[in-house]
Amino acid sequence: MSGTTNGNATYTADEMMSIAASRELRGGVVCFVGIGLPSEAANLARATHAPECSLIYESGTIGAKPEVLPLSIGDGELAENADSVVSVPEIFNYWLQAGRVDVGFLGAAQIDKFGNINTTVIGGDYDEPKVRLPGAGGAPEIAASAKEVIVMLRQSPRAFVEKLAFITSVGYATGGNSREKLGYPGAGPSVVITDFGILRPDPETKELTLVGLHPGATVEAAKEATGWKLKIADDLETTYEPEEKELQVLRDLKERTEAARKAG
Amino acid sequence: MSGTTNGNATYTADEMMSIAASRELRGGVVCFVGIGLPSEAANLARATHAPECSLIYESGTIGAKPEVLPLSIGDGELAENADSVVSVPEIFNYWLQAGRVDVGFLGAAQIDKFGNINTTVIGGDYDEPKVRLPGAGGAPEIAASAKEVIVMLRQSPRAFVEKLAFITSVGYATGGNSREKLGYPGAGPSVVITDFGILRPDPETKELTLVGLHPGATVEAAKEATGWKLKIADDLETTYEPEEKELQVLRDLKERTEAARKAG
Amino acid sequence: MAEIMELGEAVESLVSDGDSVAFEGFTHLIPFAAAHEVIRQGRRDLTLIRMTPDLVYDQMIGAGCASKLIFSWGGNPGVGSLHRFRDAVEKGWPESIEIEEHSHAGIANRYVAGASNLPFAVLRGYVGTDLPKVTSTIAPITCPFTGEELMAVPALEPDVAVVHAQQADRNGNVAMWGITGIQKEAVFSARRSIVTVEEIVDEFEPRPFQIVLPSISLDAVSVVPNGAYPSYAHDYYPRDNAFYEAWDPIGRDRGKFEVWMARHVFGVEDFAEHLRSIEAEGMVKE
Amino acid sequence: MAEIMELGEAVESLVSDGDSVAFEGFTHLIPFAAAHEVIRQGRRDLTLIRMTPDLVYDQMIGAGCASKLIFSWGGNPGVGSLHRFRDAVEKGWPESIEIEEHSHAGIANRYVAGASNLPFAVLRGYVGTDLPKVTSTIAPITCPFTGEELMAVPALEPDVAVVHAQQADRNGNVAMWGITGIQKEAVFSARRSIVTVEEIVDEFEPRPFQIVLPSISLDAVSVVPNGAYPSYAHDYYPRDNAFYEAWDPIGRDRGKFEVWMARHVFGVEDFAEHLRSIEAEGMVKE
Repeated sequence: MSGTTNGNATYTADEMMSIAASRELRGGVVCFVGIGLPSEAANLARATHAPECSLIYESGTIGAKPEVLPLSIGDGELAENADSVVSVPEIFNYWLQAGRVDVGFLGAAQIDKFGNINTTVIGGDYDEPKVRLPGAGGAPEIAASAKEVIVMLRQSPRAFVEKLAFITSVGYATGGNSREKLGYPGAGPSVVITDFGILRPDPETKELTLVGLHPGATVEAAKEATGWKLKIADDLETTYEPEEKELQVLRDLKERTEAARKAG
Repeated sequence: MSGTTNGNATYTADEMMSIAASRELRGGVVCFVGIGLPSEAANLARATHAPECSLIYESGTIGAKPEVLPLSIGDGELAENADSVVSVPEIFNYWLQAGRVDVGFLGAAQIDKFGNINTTVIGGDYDEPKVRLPGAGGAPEIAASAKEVIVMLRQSPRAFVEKLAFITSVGYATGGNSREKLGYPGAGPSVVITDFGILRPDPETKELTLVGLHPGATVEAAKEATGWKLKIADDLETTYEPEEKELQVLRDLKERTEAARKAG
Repeated sequence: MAEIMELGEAVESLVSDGDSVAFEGFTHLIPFAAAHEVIRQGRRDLTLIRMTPDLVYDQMIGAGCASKLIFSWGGNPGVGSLHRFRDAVEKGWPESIEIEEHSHAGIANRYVAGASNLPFAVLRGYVGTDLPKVTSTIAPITCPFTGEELMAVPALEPDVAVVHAQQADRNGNVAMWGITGIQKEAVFSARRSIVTVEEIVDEFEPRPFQIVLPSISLDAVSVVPNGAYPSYAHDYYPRDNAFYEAWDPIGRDRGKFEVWMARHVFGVEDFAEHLRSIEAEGMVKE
Repeated sequence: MAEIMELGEAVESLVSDGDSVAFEGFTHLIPFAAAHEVIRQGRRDLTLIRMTPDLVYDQMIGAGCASKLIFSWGGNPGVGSLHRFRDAVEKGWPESIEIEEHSHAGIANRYVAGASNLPFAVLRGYVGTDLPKVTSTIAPITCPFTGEELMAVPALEPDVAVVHAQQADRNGNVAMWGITGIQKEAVFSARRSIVTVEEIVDEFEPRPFQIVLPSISLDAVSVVPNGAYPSYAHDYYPRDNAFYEAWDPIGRDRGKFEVWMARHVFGVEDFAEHLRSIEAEGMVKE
């Protein structure tokens, strides 16, 4: 997806994706944030409509208030103005597993139609993979224990696949009520935000269904970018275009981040 | 037992007991200290021949250096100059259970011939006891996991009993190699210090045997103060009398403690 | 997210008859003020949980708030017995009380399991002692990797945890330092929590071994100066050892206890008045 | 009790061929200096353990120190892949490396079990993922009280833990603050430990969220200023993001990697010389 124009400004599909994802974060929630796109969207939410949301990074920072986007889950920026900094076991046991996280915000390398995620290997088999990805990190337990999960990734046939090479983190397992049978406390992925639009699980089958299109995106293009036969909601909506303030805050944040990255 | 005189000064049997116990603590050891008599002896050791020993109290203070004797395991005095203060789970899991404690220093209400300890109930049965004691506290795991255990208590037929009303903390269980079968990491009580003398386990049977008498005490009196038929070592030794410095340091410590207790 | 509110309101809305409640504090920062408020509001049938029940549980048990006690060491530290506790256990006065007894390590790990949303914790202990004979919440468990046998204890998940701390900030984050014992685990294991604090500050200064309970982990924060008296608050006030000694003859006698409670707990509006009331009778050290 | 000694001596006496070694640090305080010393001393057949293996393990794996890696997330944070790690896993260069892969929560709890001298830890996780299919150190366990089924993971008990911290005092107590990750558990789970520090101070100042590793829990403390470079030391120096980016093309190419290692790691005496050496080629940010 490339850029689009609204009344005020041109914006890119990536910007639309981050803004759409940030809108999913309600004020006051406790959000466990993955690095990269999720961190961008969560901090955009904090700087716009959800200043009260509390960001947790797996390095142990609670109530992190970064001025620039962290490059890693352990940047000093995260500890600087945090409400608390605790050990890694404490974050995973006393916070995540304990059910204190309202929203888990994840990225992914691959996702399937039931919102299961792969961040381990692609191609070949596990012992001799074509591509060795970084691995699980905090994702499996975020997917298991956060009350709900928001996933962000760019839509393409390589990323949205019929069958994952490896299930690193569980979404709705094989669909229907199969996740419930696994006994996880969290409800699973409530939404997947892409550069094309917004997917939500069907209430019954739990299959990810396109419920919203970003301005300029088409159903046909979204279908082509999906490795399975993508279901489309009857009442497909169109995402509100980025507001001027959203765009400005996002761009400021990215500029500050780039400047800090070069400087320090 | 009442007082006795040496060349320099009169001292009480309790003073002799504390001094004898303090001498058991070698320099440089990590010592997990119970409140009361053990704390008195451990701090006497630290103030005399073992300044390098590291005192741990179950409230979480590591390397505590109290100027006055704490009344409880959680006195502020213990945190003031400690090397570190950690949580209670950390003290029990990362320190005691992990095998980082060389010496556990315990008091007791009752002890049997195999060094098992009762601090729970006396008389009647558990549900309707004659005397309800404070309970286990940290003692069972100190007895289980400290590399060795030193026990201090005044000798009397009510305290040194043939059969405990309740086994709160395990010494040598039923003697012989029965402790080993329980799988505990620590070796068990290496010595019991009383106001009469010093008892150590027989290397084979593990039965506590009188190996030392304090000056002025007699074998007969010690036997009478014991609720089982007390074994006496062939080479029974006599405890060295308190040195002037030991007495002086002990009395200073107790005076400072009393003054602090009244003041604050 | 913690709401900053009056202690009376916090107890009213968060503690109910029949609840399991953990008032924690390891000699330091014992939440006396909150316990008095619970006594005054007449809560009944509570399951009291605490590693080291001391005077404050003696008072609650003697006042008839409790039907069960889960604990690991019950005494008046440095003084002797808890006579109200013993009277309830030994003679069933004012009513009989069920006890569930563990070691410190056992209770500590039960809180850790509760804080971690696990149904049980594992430890090396209890084997060969009489505790498993009298306490049903101890069970063997086998390591699936080594075959070793250890002991398991079930998670503690109190309905309410109550602790006292030195400071809160205006957002309801709480800072505590000195000996912080098991307080974090008690709060994290509980469904609801009340924290009383000495004062509210604009910003926390760094202190040695300070812990912070983030506002989002708490329900109510109430300001009660001297709220841990007669225990101590590190850097605020020392322990009043004289009070602990003075308690012994009061706690020893049912009549004296009832008179004292009527005058100094039931007969006052709040903890500030309690302190003035005992001070007037020479019980508070200058 | 920690002995304060030269890093070369600490590695010489405490790290042997075939050891399992955990160099921990969660982006912050990564012990680069100690890892370089291990590389320089030519250790082989190590089992490397780390939640977040990054550049420093890329260097060790590429240099042929490791026969096994136990980990939960391996990447160049903010940049991309670890090419030496991938080359070993995907193509067996310079030798094939066995991997044992967990989630962060799994490894964290394995360290906690090791630090607690327990054979295993319990957590809610792994169910429904493919990790149990490829990782044998995950097994179901049943709660003896509720009958619930959970997952167990075996304790990690490294032969050696290596971490970097800001300060030690003259007795060898170590202070660390900012993000302290899993370092305490790594040190406590290990049989032996080496801590490198930025400096030795007379007394620690209180810092927010500071932890102290008491001297009696450590074996060797070595002073290595900038010893965590190119990662950062909170309140000492920032992360050199440019280095992480510059590493990508070096790590991507076997030849470039070997030249770089020969020049900047094998070809220098110590970490101070390493820093001068890369600075001379414009790789250290001012």
